[in-house]
Formats: sequence, C-alpha cells, structure tokens
Amino acid sequence: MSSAATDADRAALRAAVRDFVAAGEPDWNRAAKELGLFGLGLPESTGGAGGGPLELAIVHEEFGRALTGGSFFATTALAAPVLLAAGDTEFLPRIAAGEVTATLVLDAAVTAERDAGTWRLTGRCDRVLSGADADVVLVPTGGQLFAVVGDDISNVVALSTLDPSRPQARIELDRAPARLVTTDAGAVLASARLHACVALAAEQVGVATACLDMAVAYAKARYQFGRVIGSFQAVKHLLVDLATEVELARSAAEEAARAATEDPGRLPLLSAIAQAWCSEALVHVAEENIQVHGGIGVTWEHPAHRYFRRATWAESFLGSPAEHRRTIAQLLAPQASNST
Amino acid sequence: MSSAATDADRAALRAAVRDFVAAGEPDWNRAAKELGLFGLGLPESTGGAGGGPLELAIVHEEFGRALTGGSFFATTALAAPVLLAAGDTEFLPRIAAGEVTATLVLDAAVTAERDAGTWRLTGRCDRVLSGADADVVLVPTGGQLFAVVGDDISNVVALSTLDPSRPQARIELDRAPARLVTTDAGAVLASARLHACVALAAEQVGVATACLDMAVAYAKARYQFGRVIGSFQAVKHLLVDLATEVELARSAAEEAARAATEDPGRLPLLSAIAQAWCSEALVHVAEENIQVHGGIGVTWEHPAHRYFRRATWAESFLGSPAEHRRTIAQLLAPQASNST
Amino acid sequence: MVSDYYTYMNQEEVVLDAVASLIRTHPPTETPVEAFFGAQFDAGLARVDLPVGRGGLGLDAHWQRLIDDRLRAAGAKSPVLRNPVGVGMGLPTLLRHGTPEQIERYHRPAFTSTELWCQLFSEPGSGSDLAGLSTRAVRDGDGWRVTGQKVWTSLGHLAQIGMLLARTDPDAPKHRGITFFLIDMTQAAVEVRPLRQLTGDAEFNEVFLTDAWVPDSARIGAVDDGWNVARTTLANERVTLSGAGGGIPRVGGRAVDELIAGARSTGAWEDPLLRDDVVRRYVEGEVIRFANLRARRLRAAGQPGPEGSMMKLAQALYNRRLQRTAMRVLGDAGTAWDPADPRGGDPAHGLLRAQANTIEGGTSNVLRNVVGERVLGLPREPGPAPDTPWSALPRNG
Amino acid sequence: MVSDYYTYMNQEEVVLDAVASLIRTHPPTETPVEAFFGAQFDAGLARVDLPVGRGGLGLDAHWQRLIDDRLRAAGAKSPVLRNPVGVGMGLPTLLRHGTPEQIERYHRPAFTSTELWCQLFSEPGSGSDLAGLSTRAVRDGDGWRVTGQKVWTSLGHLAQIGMLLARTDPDAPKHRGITFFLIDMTQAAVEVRPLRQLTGDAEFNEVFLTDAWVPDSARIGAVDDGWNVARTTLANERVTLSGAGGGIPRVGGRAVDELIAGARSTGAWEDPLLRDDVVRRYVEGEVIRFANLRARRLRAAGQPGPEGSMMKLAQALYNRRLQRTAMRVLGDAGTAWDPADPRGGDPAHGLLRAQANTIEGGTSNVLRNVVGERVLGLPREPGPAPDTPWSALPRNG
Repeated sequence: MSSAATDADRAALRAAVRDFVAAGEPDWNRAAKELGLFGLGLPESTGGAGGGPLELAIVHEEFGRALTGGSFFATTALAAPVLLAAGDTEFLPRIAAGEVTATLVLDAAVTAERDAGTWRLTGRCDRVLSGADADVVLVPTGGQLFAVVGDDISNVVALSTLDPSRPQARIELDRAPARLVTTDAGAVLASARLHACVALAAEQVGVATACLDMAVAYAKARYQFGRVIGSFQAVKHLLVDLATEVELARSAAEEAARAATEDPGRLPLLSAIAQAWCSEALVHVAEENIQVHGGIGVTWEHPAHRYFRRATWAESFLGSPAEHRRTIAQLLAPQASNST
Repeated sequence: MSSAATDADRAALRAAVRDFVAAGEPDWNRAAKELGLFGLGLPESTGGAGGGPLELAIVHEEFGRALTGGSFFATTALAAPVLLAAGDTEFLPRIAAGEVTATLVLDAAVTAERDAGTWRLTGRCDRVLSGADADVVLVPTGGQLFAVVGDDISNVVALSTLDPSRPQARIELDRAPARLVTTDAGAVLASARLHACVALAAEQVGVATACLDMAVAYAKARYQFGRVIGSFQAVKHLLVDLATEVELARSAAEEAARAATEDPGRLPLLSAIAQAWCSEALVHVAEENIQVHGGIGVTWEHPAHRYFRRATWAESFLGSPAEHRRTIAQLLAPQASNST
Repeated sequence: MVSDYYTYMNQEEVVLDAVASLIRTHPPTETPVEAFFGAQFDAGLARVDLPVGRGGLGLDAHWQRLIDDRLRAAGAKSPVLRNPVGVGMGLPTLLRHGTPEQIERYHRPAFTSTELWCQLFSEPGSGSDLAGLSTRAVRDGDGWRVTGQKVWTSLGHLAQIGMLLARTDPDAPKHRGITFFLIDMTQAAVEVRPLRQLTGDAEFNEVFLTDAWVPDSARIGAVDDGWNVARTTLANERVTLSGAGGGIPRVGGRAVDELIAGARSTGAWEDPLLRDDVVRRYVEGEVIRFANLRARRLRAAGQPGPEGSMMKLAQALYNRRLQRTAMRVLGDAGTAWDPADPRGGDPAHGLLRAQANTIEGGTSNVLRNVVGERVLGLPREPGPAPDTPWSALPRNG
Repeated sequence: MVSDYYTYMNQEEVVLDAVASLIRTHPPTETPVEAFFGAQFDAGLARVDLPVGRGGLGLDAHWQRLIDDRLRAAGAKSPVLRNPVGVGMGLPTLLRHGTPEQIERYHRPAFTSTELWCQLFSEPGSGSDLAGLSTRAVRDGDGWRVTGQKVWTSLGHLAQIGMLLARTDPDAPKHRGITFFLIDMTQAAVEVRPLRQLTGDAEFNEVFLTDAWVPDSARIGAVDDGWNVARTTLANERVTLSGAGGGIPRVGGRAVDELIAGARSTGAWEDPLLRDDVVRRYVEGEVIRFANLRARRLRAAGQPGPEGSMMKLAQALYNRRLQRTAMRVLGDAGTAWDPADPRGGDPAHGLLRAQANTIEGGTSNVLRNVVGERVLGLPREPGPAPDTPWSALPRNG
C-alpha cells in the first residue's frame, strides 16, 4: 500500500481488519501476521507494505475496538518506530514478515559494558509491555539503545496488571549479550514516542467507539419503568455527550496520524493534543458505559469492565493527559520559571 | 445576643433579617443600621450585640440571598475583623452604632511618612470595595496599617464593575493624614482575612440558595412540549445536583463559622475549605440558573444575570478556589519544593 | 458527452460574460450598494438558475458559486450580509414555497436590501418548543388579523417584512394549525421594542402584534401548512447565524491565542493550574476545529461526518468554558476596571454573552434530544399523543 | 408526672437488672455467640418492647438502645452483624407485618443467627425498577410454586430463609400484584450461584427458583400486598448496607489521608496538578462529612436536614472520583504490580469496586429522581398510566 493510499483503500483495509477480528481469532499475533499487518506501516525497503501512519492507525483502532491482546501493539507502536528512526535493517525485515515480535523498555535501570567485542547489559527493566512474550527487547541506557534477544534474558517476572490484555513484565538482565542499535537514543526515542502516541490515540478511539456502541445498543434494548432506557433524558443526553467526545477524539487522532504522514513538524503538538483528549474521552466513555449498563455492567461476565481496564491503562501508559498538556504548553510558549 | 445564642435565637434573627430584606429597602446601609446589624458581630464592650460569627453569617447569607448592595459587607466582613484583631477602640463603637462605614484596601501601593506628629499616606489603592462610599478606609503599607477618613482622600475613581452591587474604586492619596491602627499589620490582616472568608462563604450560600430556589420555581411553572420542564430529567437531575452542591456549601460555610466561634485553631483550614467549595458551587448554580431559564434568563430584566455577576465577583475576590486549595495543601503537608 | 461538454463550456462563457459586463457597467467599489445589487439582479446574477427577468439566467444552479466568487473578488458586497434574514433565510423559503406573484413581489427588494426582513417565530411562551406558539391569526375578509407577541427578533426595528408564524387552527395538533405569512412591519399595529440582554446590549427585539393586518396574498404556502414552510427557513438559519453579531466565535485560533498571550503577559502562564486550564481550552478548541475540518473533508468526499447539531453543542459549551477560563486568568482584574479603558470590560462582556450560546439557535438540551434521536437512533420521550389538539396541550398561561 | 417518673425509674431498674443478670449468667466474651443471643432473647432483651416470652419485657422501645450499649460495652457481639439481612431488614418487616405464629416461628432463629436470611427482590430484568419483577408464584394447594431468577443476593449461599417478592397477579398494576414470602432456601428447587463482579470477587449471588415451594403459612402480609410489606424492608436497607462489605467508605478520614500520605511518599505531592487533584478530593470528602455532621445535629434538634438519598448520591460519586485520583497519583505503578506484593492491586481493586457505588442501593439516576420529586417537589415524568396491568407494560424479554 503506497503512501498515496486512497480513501477507498483505507475503507477496504478497515473492513478487512474488522472482519478478521470479528471472526474471533484467539491468537492475535498469528492473526496479525496472516493479514500482513506487522509490516503494514513499514517501508517497502524493509519488506513492509509501505503504508503510512494513517493506515496503521486504522489497524490500531480496529484492534482497540475488539480489545485484542498479543504483542502487536508493542511491536508496531513501540519497537518499530524506534528501529525505523534508528535506521535498523536487521530486525525490521523480520518484524515486517511477522517472524519476530519486539518491544521497547520505557523504564530501565541498566548498565552496558563492552566485553570482547560484545556489548553486555546488566540491570532491571520494569513494566515492559509484552515483556514476557516479545522476541526482541529494546533497552535504552545512557545515550545508547540496545537490542536484547528474549532467550538472553536471565529472569522475567510477569506482573499482575489491571488490564490482562496488556501483559507487562519485569525483566532482569545479567550480562546479557546485546546488539547496539543506535548511539543517538535520545533523538530516536523522542521521535518514536510521537508515533507511539499516534498509535495509542487510534487505539483509544477504537476502544471508545466500542464502549459507545455497546452503551447505545443497551440503551435501545433495555426496559425499565415501562420504557426503553435510552428514551430517558438522563441516559440519552449522556450518550450524546459521550458521542460528541468520541467524535472529537476521532478527529484528534486522525489529525495526528495525518500530521505524521504529511507534516511531521506539527507532530509533537498534534500527538500531544490527541493524547490529552483521547485519554480523557476514553476513560469517560468507559466509565459511563458501565453506568448505563447498571448491575449487569459490574459483573465479570459482561465485557464493560475489560474496556474500562484498557482505558485506565491507556490513560497513563505514555504519560497522563496533564503531562501531555504540559508538553503542549511548552510548545506553545515556554514558561519563564522552572515551575513544573 | 450572647455567644451562647440558641438555635431559636438564630432562627428568629434569620426570619427578622429576611422579612426586612424582603420589604425591599433600597438604602441597605440604613436598613442594616435600623436592624442593628452593623454591631451584631461586635463585642458588647464596643457597643455591639456580642454575636458570634454564626450570627453574622446568618445576616451575610440573607443579604446574599437578596443580593443587597451598600457598604455592609465591606464594613462588617473586611474592616471590622481587622479593627477587632488590632484592638481598636476608636472606630468600632461608631461602626457598631451604624454611624460609620469602613472598608479595607487589599491592593495598595502606598508609602507612609511621619510629619510633625501626623502620619501621612501617599500612593494608590486599587479595586477598593465600597471605596467611594466608606467613611473610613484601612490601608496597609509595609508592616503597618493605617486608617484614612474618606474626606482626606484626594481622588476617588469609581470603577466599572461586573457586579454593580459590589462597587469598587481606585483611591489616590496625596499626603493624606492617617491614624496608625497597628504596627503588626501582617498578623492582623491574616487573622481578619479568615473571618472575611467565613463571611463571604455565608454570602455565597445565600446567593446560591436564591439561584437554586429561582431555578426550581421556574422549572415547576414553565411548560414546554406539553410538560412542566422540571419533569424532564435533563432539568430535574441538574437541579438535584445543584441542590446537593448547595447543601454541601451550606455545611462547609456553617462549619467554618462554627470553627470561628468554637475552635479558631481550625479556622485557617476550614475557611479555605469553605471558600474552595462555595465559590465553585455558586458559580455553577448561577450559570445553570440562567440555563434553566432559557431565553428569559439572558435578558436584562430577569435577575438571573445579577446573581451570576455576584457569583463571578465572589469567585475571585478573596482568592480563587485553586488558591484556597493551595492553602489547604500547605496546611495539610508543606511541599518540599517551591513549586507554586 | 461531447454536447454536454459544449453546453458546459457555453454556460461558463455566458456566466463569465455576464459577470464581466456587470462589473464593467457597475464597478462594485464605486456603485452604491443597493444599485449594484439591483443591477446584479437584473443581469440574472442573483440566482442564476431562475428564469431570465426573475433574477436568473435559466442556467445550472452550481454556477452561482463562481459568480459570487468573481463578484467578491471584484469588491462587491454580499447581499446576505446586508439583509441576512431576508436573503439568508427568507429567499430560500420564498423561492421554494411562494407563488410566482409572490416571488415577483418580494424577491428583488429583498435581494437589493431595499426591503429588510426579520423573523417572527419565537414567542415568550414557546422557546425550545417553537411549534407550541400562541400568536393567533383570524380570517378577516381577504386577509387576516394577527394578535400575539414575538421575541428574539433580530433587525425587528429596521425590517419592512416579517416572516410570521401564527396559529390559524387552535384545535389542530400543534404542528398542523400554523400558517406562514409575510407581514408588513411598518404598520402601526406592529410595535417593536428593543430587548435588552444580560450584557446590556440589545441585539434583538420584542414584537407586539395587536390586530395587525396581513392580506391573504402574503400567505406563503397553504393555510395550516406553515410549519412545513418554516422548515425551509429553519434549515437555512445556521448559515445566517454565523453572519449575525454575537454568535459563537470560530473555535481555535484568535480567541485562544489571545488568551495565551494575555496569560503570558500577566504572569498567569507561570501558574501551573491556570496554565493547565488555558491549555485545556486550547486542546478543546483545536479538537473541535479538527472535527470541523474532518466534517468538511468528509462532505467533500460525499461521506457523512459529524452532525451540525453535535458541533453546535460542542462549540457553545466550549465558548462558555473559554470565557470562564479567561476570567479566571484575569482574576480580580476582570471584575473591576477603569471606565476610561475602552477594552476593560471585554472579558466580562464575553463571559456574559457566552451564557446565551447554549440557548440561542437551539438550547443544548434540545440539541441533545435531536442528536440522541437522529444520530444515535434513541427513542423519543413519551409525551402528549401527537394528534392532541394544540388547545388541549398544557402550556404557559 | 410523679407516677410517670417512678414508672420510668422502675423500667430503667428492670432493664439494668436484666442486663446485669444476663451478663452474669452468660459472660459475653466466654459464651458461644449463638448461645448468648439465645439467652439474650429469652431474657427479653432482644426487642424489649415485645411481650415477655417473645424476646421482650413489654417495656418502652427506647430502652433497647441502653441495653445494646451496655451489652456492647460488656463485649457482646452484634446480632445485626452476624445476620445482617435477617436482623437488620427482615425482623423489622416480620415484626410489623407477620402474624403472631410467624413471629413465633422466625424471630428467635433469626435473632440468634441459627437461621441466616437473604433477600430475593432484585431481578436481572428489573434493576432500578424493582416493582417490575417477573418471578411468578402460582397457587398450588396450601402453598405456592415459585419460578424465576433473582440477583444481587448477599449471603444467598449461606442463608436458610429468603425474603422473596413474587408476582401473584400479572394483570394487576405492577405494585399491586406482588406477594411477600419467606422461602426455604435449602430446598433443591432453589439454586444459588456466586455472581462474580468486575473486581473478580463474588460478594453476591444469583438465585434460580424452579418450581420452588413455599407454604401459604410463610406468606407475610396479604396476597398481592407484598409491595407494601417490602417497603418496611427497603426502609431498613440503608442501615444494613453500612454493615455489608464493599459499601461506600466513610468519607473524609482514612481514605483521603492515605492518599495524601501516598502522594507525599511518591513525590506526586510536589506536582501542582496532582496535588490540586488530591486536595479537591480532600475538600469534597470533608464537605460531605460536614453535611453528614450537620444532618446529625439537625436530626438531634428535631429539624429536617439533607436527605439520605442526596448524601448517598454525593458519596457514591465522591468515591468514584477519589479512586480515580488515587490511580492518577500512582500513574503506571497502579496498573501493573508485582504479584508478590499483597497490596499492589489494592488501588486497581478500589477503582473497579467504586464503579458499583453509583449502581448498588439505588442508581444515581434513580436517586436523582427521588430527590427531585420528594425534596425539590418537581413533577414525575409522564409514563404508563399507574393502573396499567403489569402484563401490559413493555419490559425486558
């Protein structure tokens, strides 16, 4: 898919992903590989499909809507943008082919040493997304960024998570052999983070849309006091406000994905706007979806809480809305003092 | 009225003030004087009635409900607490008798000099509440606090105000003769400010109650789509939420007034809690009162906007809710850094 | 295909020739505005799809856009800005529902703004529930006698023609007993009083009709079918609202930029809480702007986008929050200002004016009903049976 | 007056003697709890206003408080905590609406907690609209056959007795075709399944009744008058709720103090926005606490105060906000934790559990209707006519 993909191409992509997801594949990694989605956003030179952020966003949105698990998010939203920015040629082709999954460490306390021509990492990485599953783990330390292969990790502790479909792990490294990916980790990570924000915003839009659809459908079907509950203004007006927030979230996420393709200079601002808005909108709609459902909404069997869990994870994963607003403030007009 | 006033005494006071106010006296100062309200909260030694903050709060609440003008608020909520804290014996008896009104300058750029045994003040005071009407103006400068008599003020500019029932003025002093009230202005002002917050919270409760009552009454009387609008959940639920906020505001204001009488050590915390809550509750109910009224609510003739104006003035007058929350944070646990 | 192409080329040539000729004979920047509009009308460039002699040239309607663009480029004024209610809302109604005689009578004077129009729909007793209106029109010979009170009438004090909705059959269901008239506003039986708003300004009027006269020839559409006629007017209201003073400002852009600049100049930007409040408004404004851009893109691609009512809802609440934030950034300084400062009262005025944003042009609650029912497909509330006679409905006394 | 005084003194003596005697013969801290409650009942100290031999001493009801205080002081357990539904909600219902034979049969076992009770009111199809329930009871000889499904039944898996509401006349208006029974939960036709909540915990059960049997002698109140009986149960529900696990925490106090301490230890307190968020919750919690204190003061003075439904509304929303703020203060650390940390999941659990606060014990929207109508005096919504037969109401399939 070229970067000049048409609206029709995108609609076809969306329909294909949605159908595939709706078929209920339990192994999300295999599903994504089968559809060729791991390489969708990667350049053709790496064996990817050459799609842009707008196409990848469609996949993240549809995956979010279905609350998929697997390592697709960590691989395509976290690791691939880093490898792309670093000019990697080793891992990307294998990622594009769906042979290898990867992740990025956001919270590392690791030191690197060079020993007989081999870099070796020692230390601990906390809350690594898909850290127990990914084949390749990207680890920043100082100004450098390394890749460690899963087999070389000495200890992995799967963490308990609010959102079980977003597994996280603590990774311990003990002189693990590592490959140096870049010595300019600062710039690479900063750029990759913007793309991760775009992907997460798209996912949030998908999750929010699912919540809204669920709430609206229930409000049309459920009777209380001899009336369909969606005819009560308390429910109707709430759903309208949520629909408005989700509509604006969709616009914000799309504008950020568009900037990633067409106007990267605006990406720092637009990715922060998208995150600031989408995180709050999603938490709101996920909470109110439970409320609209009433008693059934607080049972384990009903999916509402799983969306709520994802929403809460997403609100903090790449920085809170307040932190993104701080970034925006800094971009609009730096503060004179150092007040945080 | 002794400080051991009973609930029945307070109910009688409330009824008397409410009746008097309802009679629609246009000269609020004369009205307050006639009812002996200027001295209500002052000790018997100054010729006052010896009432406590709880009694004074009743008057401020009822005056707020009626949106009274005049210098009563400036005199009893701003100036009198300062004079009391400073141990004044000159002005208080005349205030208690209703012969003299007074105000306090919150924003002064004034210097004092001593000239042949007389203190003289020069400079400018901005946004002085009732500054064009008060007989006595209390002016802080450095660590001292002075009283200037209205006649000695060289220039007074009545400001345009969002709330015309809360007149403010810029005062210019040119070697105006002044009486030294205290050399410990810092402590006196800090203590007086707490009492001003209690009085303002009571007034806010009164204004908020008036807005709520107005909105509920209209919601019961107004038909649209063949139904009384208060039967629509959009209106009904809004009014319930407002009523809850006002109920909590009343409790917060009363708790602060109670602390002022019974447990002054808790007054810094409780006056800040009352201000933080009452300001936001009042702005909310004043805004939504307009909305419940629809078209008629945005006309000049309808009183809704006058309450909205007062609410907006009150939200900033003694510090914003955020500033009061900052005070609370400081009292609960001082911050390590100097972050504001 | 080939002949279509030539027809097309031919139409374009005709249009461009006519525009060029008009500009030559009546240089827009030198011709008095009413005279220019008259010449534009007579040249068939007012509504190009109408017949020659009726303001048009009998060509395809889409050429109008080209005409308007060329005339604007040449410095011509916009007829809709001169007579917003008449041109923006009245003419679409007249041209769709009027008789040939009525179009002949009213079109040219409205277009040239020699007759200004106003709208007499809203009443004190029926705000959100427009169709509940009480103003009565009673047959009297070859016309009607009208008595009632209207409100929120922009330009009422200047207009010669009023688009009037009046109840002609109180015993019919409320939407089915209303008739649409064009009433002569200059008669003595029509009294127009300025309506002072909470800001102190008077953008609107109240209109009192006491046995006012309207000939039956000024009735638009059938008797008791006025609600159907008024739908056309209302559908065109949004277009016009954006031209009227005091509407909702464009979101994003200037208002927020000014707020940020103001916060930086006063130091409020250094306060983390005020700064966050301002940035929240910035984000909200941008996100609404993105949604408007997205809606335009989708419309251009022929796809459905966010509904207009939804965007109006979002923008109105946004502006109330924006003005409140602006006031918080100013603190005390926003509530008292030197009378000598001509802009000192702007923030207070903006805050007050914004309170009407969620009421005018459809209250937020009514819009929520509209979006909930039309966009989300939620059921209507139970209420009086739809065939209840208007006279039997509970209503304001 | 004088004789009243002596009667009073005499009653106090009788009461204190009986309490002292009970404590002497059955030292509370040494006696097995059911045996102690049995002795308390037999000593007439269970409900002192009932006749001797029926759990009482035929004295004024207000003495019960003195009795309970003294027993508590001596280390006695609370019967309501052992059998919250039976003692807290069931006995007030039984004693008000039951026959002497029913009281004889059920009172003592409930009080001593040899028979635990549960409540079978809510159904999947009728949550907020309790009176819309569908479970049917049909006459069968000298009893009834019951079929239907109940939900949100605390203690359903432990209880021997269920307070059951079932529809006995589907063609009567919904409030007037319901009958109240005490059903034997131990029969095979009653299946109790734990109901797993969003937290993963199972505080409640679902109960499936399939042709379950209840003798007519276990019917409380008249046939079809069960809604009236249930009112007594529901009025006592709030008292009991505060004892049940998982309810809304006391506002102010510990929860917020812990949040502040946590924010200080992680450094979040140094972040002005997070600090403000925490202080907002502190203020809200304190203000609700003040309102509860004020309500208590006013009740003590015999004056009306804030309504219980209003406070429940405020507290439930407060707790949801509080838990959300706690999660924000933790950031990432709240969403993933070491499985070896026994308290690592507490914030996540608290956040999830709080979502039910605005649903259980009356959803916030239902409470808003209650407060709007009862406290503010706003009219009810139009709906089906009150005399509509239940069978004719639209409802969940």
